Amino acid sequence: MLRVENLTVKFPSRFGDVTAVEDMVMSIDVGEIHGLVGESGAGKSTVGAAIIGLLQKPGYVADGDMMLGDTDLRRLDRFEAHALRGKRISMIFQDPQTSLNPLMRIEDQLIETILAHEDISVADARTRAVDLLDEMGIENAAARMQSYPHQFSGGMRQRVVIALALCTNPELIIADEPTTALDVAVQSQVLDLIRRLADVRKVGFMLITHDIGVIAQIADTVTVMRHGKMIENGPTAQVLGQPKEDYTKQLMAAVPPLDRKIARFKVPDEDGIITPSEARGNAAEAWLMRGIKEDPIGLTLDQVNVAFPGVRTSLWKKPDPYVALRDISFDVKPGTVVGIVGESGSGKSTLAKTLTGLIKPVSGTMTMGGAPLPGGRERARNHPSRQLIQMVFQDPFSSLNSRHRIGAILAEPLWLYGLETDKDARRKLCIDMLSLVGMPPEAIDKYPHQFSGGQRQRIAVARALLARPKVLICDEPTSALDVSIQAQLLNLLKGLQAAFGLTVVFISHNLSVVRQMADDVVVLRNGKIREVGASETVYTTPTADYTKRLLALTPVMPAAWRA
Amino acid sequence: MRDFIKRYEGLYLFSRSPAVIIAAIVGLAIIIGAVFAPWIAPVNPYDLSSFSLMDGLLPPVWEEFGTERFLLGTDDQGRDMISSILYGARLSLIIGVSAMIIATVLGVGLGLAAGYFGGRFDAVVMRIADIQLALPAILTALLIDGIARGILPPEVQEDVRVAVLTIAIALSLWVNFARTARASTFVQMNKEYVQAAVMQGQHPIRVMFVHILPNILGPLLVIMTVDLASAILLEATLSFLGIGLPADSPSLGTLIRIGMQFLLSGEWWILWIPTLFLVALVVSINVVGDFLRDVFNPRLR
Amino acid sequence: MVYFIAKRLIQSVFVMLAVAFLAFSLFRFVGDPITQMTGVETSVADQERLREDLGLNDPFVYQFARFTGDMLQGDFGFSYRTRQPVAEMIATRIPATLELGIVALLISLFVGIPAGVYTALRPRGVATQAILMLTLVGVSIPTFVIGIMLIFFFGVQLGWLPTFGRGGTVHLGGWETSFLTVDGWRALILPAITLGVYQLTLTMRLVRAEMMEVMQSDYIRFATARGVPMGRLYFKHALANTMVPVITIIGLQFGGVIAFSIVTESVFQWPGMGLLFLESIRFVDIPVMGVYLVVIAFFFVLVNLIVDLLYVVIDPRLRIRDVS
Amino acid sequence: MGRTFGKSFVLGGALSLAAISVQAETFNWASTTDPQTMDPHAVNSAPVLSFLNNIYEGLVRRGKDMSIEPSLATSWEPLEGENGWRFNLREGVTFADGSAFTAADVMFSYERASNEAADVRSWFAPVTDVRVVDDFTIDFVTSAPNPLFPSSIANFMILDSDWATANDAALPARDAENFATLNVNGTGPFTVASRDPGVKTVLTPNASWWDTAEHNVTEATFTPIGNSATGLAALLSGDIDFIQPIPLQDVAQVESRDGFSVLEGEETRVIMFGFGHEHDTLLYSTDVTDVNPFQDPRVRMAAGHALDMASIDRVLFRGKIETANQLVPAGISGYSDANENRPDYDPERAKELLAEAGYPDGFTFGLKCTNDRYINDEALCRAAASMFAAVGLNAELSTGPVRDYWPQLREDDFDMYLLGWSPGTFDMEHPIRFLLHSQDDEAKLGSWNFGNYSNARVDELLPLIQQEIDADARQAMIDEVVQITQDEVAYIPLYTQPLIWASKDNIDLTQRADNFFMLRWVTVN
Repeated sequence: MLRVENLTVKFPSRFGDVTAVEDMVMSIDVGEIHGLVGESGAGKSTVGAAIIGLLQKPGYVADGDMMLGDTDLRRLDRFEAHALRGKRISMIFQDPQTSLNPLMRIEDQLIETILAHEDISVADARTRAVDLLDEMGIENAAARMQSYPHQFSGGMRQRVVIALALCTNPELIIADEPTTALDVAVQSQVLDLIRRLADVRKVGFMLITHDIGVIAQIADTVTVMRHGKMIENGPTAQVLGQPKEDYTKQLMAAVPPLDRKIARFKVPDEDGIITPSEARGNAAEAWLMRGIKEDPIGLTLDQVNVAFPGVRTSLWKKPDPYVALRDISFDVKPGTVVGIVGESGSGKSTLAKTLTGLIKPVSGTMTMGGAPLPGGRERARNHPSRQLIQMVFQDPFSSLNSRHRIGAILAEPLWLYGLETDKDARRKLCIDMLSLVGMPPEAIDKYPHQFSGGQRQRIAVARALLARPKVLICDEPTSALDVSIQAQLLNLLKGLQAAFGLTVVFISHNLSVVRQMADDVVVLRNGKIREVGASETVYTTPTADYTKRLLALTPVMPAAWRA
Repeated sequence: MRDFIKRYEGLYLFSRSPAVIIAAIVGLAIIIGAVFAPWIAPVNPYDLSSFSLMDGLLPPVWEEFGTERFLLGTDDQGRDMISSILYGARLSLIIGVSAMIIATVLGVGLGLAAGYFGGRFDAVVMRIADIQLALPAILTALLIDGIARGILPPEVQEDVRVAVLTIAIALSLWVNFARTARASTFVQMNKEYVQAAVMQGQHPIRVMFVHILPNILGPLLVIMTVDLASAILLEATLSFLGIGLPADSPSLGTLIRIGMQFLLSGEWWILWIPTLFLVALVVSINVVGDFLRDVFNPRLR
Repeated sequence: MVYFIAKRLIQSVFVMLAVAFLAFSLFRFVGDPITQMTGVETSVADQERLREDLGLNDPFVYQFARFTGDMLQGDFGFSYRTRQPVAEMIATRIPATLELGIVALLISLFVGIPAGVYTALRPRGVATQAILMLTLVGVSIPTFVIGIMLIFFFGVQLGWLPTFGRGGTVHLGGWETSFLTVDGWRALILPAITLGVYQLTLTMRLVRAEMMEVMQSDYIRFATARGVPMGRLYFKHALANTMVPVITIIGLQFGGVIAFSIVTESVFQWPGMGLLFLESIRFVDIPVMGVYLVVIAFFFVLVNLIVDLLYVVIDPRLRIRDVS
Repeated sequence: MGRTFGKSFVLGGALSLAAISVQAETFNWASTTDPQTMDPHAVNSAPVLSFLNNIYEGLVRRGKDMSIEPSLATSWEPLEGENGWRFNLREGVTFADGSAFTAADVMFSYERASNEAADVRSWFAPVTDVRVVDDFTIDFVTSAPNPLFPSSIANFMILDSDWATANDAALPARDAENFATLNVNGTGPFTVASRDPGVKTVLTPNASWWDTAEHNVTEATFTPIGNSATGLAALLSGDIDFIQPIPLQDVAQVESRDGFSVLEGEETRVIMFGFGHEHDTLLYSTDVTDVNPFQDPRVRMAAGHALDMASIDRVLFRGKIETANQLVPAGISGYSDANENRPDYDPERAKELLAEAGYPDGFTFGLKCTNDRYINDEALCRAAASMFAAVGLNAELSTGPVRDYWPQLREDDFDMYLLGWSPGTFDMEHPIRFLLHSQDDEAKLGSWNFGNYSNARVDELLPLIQQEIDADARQAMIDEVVQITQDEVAYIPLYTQPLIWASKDNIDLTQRADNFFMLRWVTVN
């Protein structure tokens, strides 16, 4: 149905044209789900945008053919193209939170779309809309349809989005990371829905995602992309099962498995990442040893509760607080890694902030190595824990001050905690630390924006280590990274943890990743602990149903495919 | 990546927008002329002995009766227009720039703190801002001016005129900065690099000024240019309302006010040449401001 | 939402009081009203007695208490210059200023918003660049110069429009309006334009900026991907979403418009509050000045209250609680 | 039915024709300030008195040439045997509301105007007693012989006692308003049809006016227009028929357009520089701080010689001013023809004088000026300052609005200052009383003699002048005063302020030297 031949998309820039997609070839049949997989910057989304004709200015299709049935998409003028959108091709965006007009009722948005393409009465349009929402699994759609987007939960919203994309019965739907913003539970529901639509309604899907698990689960055929080029394509089982290309193999190797813990990922040296040079690495290593190796330190949380003031709605009565964490109690044994898993809103990050003293618990006690650990503002700026507990954040793009040089960022903890008073010594130490995390020494004089996400995350780790911490808190350190980069970072963290006997609290929504890191696991949901235990037991014989469900729903690849 | 590109992209875009280039040149020319007025200007218009009533109302050189001695003619005092304008532009800029700077320091300081500490402090600052907003620019200026007249002994009033105007204008501008700084600070507060700094136990002052401030400069810079323009205009307006600078040390605004008397009398140059300069100055500042806005907000391109 | 409004109200009162205080402190300083109230031949002794009569010799705090106290009871005092009750003087002037301000505002909206949308949708068009440049020049010329230029072009040279005043007005109850007579409208045009230019530019640029932002947003791209007709896309979807910030600024500015009408009114001899205020300054008519400031503050507060209500109307997220 | 309709229609037609034949002569005029009250006794300021002179009348009034002529009093003569005047009142005069005018009203008005609440009470300072002789005769008794008294009360306007008391306006409004601040009931040629303070005031002829009307105005509308450019625009666009005043520099423009004409005249106001005679040191000097050079007549004279009035006239005033040599212009009664010479422009002489006085290279001092009180006042001072500078008198010029000018002068906060003076009584005695006699608060003398110029002989002469009946003897004394003050350069008289009005060609009106605009002399052609 859709045939794309040597499609080439270019973006003019002041450095001349940048080729975003080159000689792309693919085809999608009726009712086929075609996965388009690749790491960030691979040009997946650009392909989708080119097909539906929504390339961001000033990008343009430089070459190639795009045929939808017998319509040549490149020959259409502005108006024909617009008329075709929705009618025959439609699109689903990543974030359901932002893809609906917040000021319009769902009903209006649906009806408006239907009427835009079909000459039927409003009443008919409404009935169709209702049926559609039913089909999407929204109870008493007729009533719910009157609501505004903000009145739906994320999953529901994505269903509405899909309904909107479907309401005009398009032949092809381009789904750009449709489940990335969703929790596993919702994700699997949405994936099922897509599968069903493909089978029942015979809609063709182009499923753009970076998550190989998702592809493996529902894609019939798959195209692997890198740097705007097609690496290989074909039936999913064949491409992912017996990959021909090295890149595909590496990709598969980097995917963390859910069902077992692997010591080290097999990853190629990413460009820019150097293997720690003995001299330098050791220097920093020795410096760290002096501070850390002896007596690692543990954490204990006892009956910790965290609540935020709710939104005030009356002059008189105080709003009921919103409880973020309820009766949290667990131990982090010295020198071990505790993984904390949970869906969004489970309170993972709140927990991290509480430990680091950004948030004050309303009740409960925290201790570090037996000594009480005050929370929030009560923790003095010069409290020892300020130094001993360091954190690695989720977003590598915002965790480093983009206006400061790497050198300044790294040196900050050194002088702040008076660990190294001499300026030159600080600089040298920073350079060594960089090489320890696998970064070249030149990096020290550059600005964060000159590095990739993975590199920044390494720098963030270096910054944390330079405080000579005993406890390292990692809040979703890899969730913004591509799998291969994620693999590298996980390797790094494992290495450092082993080397310096760091106590690590590793927070992630991704069970597979946590399994690779954690000795013990804490499963959070809605601010409550559902299950605690050694990760082996929790992963193999979960007791809480919630844990069971999570494990069941996480998309996995057939064991057979593993390289 | 983002602001690295931006820096060079700024230059790149600049090189490709003739309007901005022209504006920049014109603006710079006037500013330089103003700054070096004492060396450039033919005579010093503040020195009463330097001009004579005899030369009064001479037209620009290209008109009939115009002389090379006064290229742009003279006013009713026999004062050389070029000199008056250069010195006038100088005063206008001094007032505009210093008002803008005061407003920036005050507004950004309060805004940052409000955004950083939030809570009560924030509430208080914002209420003060409300009050300020409820007293629009002109009224604030009139108020300050009135108070100054009242509390200062007459003999010093002339000398502090500039200061009074500056403060009055600054007060009417700071809210802009405060609100923007506050809003951007709120955004930055959720950025992880700020949390990291706080978590490490760095001093609030350091977090505010070393970490946050550099990251919110963009929008502030835009406001600075826009407000510089409006400060200069406001000064002109106040002069029109008769609470500007005295006529013997005229700003551009005062010159225009004086010129208004000659609107119909045929001595057009006394009104229109200073007006032309003022407009040229303000337009070029605004154009540059616009340009910066686009640079700092790529989405507007 | 009730709470929302209630909170705003409380803040408003607070603002009003603060302004009243500022207004009053102004009283103390602007100059000596007595010399303005009396003729050349009046003896110093008589002046002193008058000063005593007016209570100008009382201590500051006492005077302020009296001022606010009276004001709260609706007694705004008497003008030093005309001896009239200030409340009445201001009241008769309010319609002129309000009508001027509102028309100026409407002009700025009805020209500014479409212009903003257009320039946002055709960012590189020649017309866009022209409009942007023109408006930029517009805001760079001092208001009073614009006013005089308009007067002399349309009033004197062409003789199309009156040069000053409100022209024909009609009394509706206590409200004197220009809206009901042709003369009234003709007299209104020039001042309204003069006053509106700045506002217009502001609105246009704001709408433009917001529009461009919104056009990048996911829901617009999604709507485009669904083939929602362009017209609806631009106005129903995009424009609606730009309105929240736009009305905020307009709200904040309206106070400014009212105040800036001082200049316009003095140029067009427009019998509004601004003109009264200027006269009062000239004659050090302290009570009038003070009340004027308070009234301005009141309008500011009022407009912003209205703006808050508009939010609620426009944005369902404020109207209906999240029930997911 | 049809018929009657027809008839009435015809009738209506006839009426409308008639209406057209007696054309309504509406007249719109503008001036810079609105009369702040309609109460003739509440405020003693030119805008108010000028305006109210169209509505109220005094016992005497001034003619087109400023001469005193009978008004509500048909005649007046000095009292026998005591000091004062008897006024014989005009009979058959009624106020606008129809009530008759009698001596009781004059008595009432006198009490009202001389009350503490009135701003005009100073007019009656010399009055010790007022007696109603009969309904149409009233005596004003004065402390001393007072030849000028009749002319000094030309602006003392008569209210209807019943009307005022009935509307409890028995006293002028001080802090709160009263009925008389907005409403009128005069005997004059016009009465107020509607008034919107600060916006517009509509006058209509008083049908029952006793005098024969020269004007043909059936409705006159007054609008204050503060901004001179706007005012001129209003005239040129035909929105108004007449405006007073217009800026000097616009005269050419107005004359150049056909359909408009300019009336130029001399006001009685003399603009002058005054000195801080009584200061022992200069307040604003940077170099001479131990003495006050202006106490030396030679220095004051030098200042006089430094001023090039010809250039000032040509450039600043477009040749429209008459230089002044004494504190009143020629033509005012008591003007001293014997002393018509003023210090001529002679920079060299000025430098010599300064050298003689011991300031060969001059000194700095402070010069105070208004910027919104007199025509071109600010420009004048800047010009003067640069001329002073040319001879070494370096003026530290500071200009400001009149609102805080008088207080500064009262606090003696000046070295030299600008002042304009218009003799309220149109007699030389007026400036002598206010400007030349040394300050004396009890006797309310020299109250505007800010620099406190003091000369025993002048002080001695003033009462004599006030009381002297014989014209020649009186003039002799005045001449002496002028002589003295000129020699001592008590002030530097500069020029008499020009009066410049503009109107449409089809308007005939009379410009009076006191800058009062009298509707009763307006004819619209």
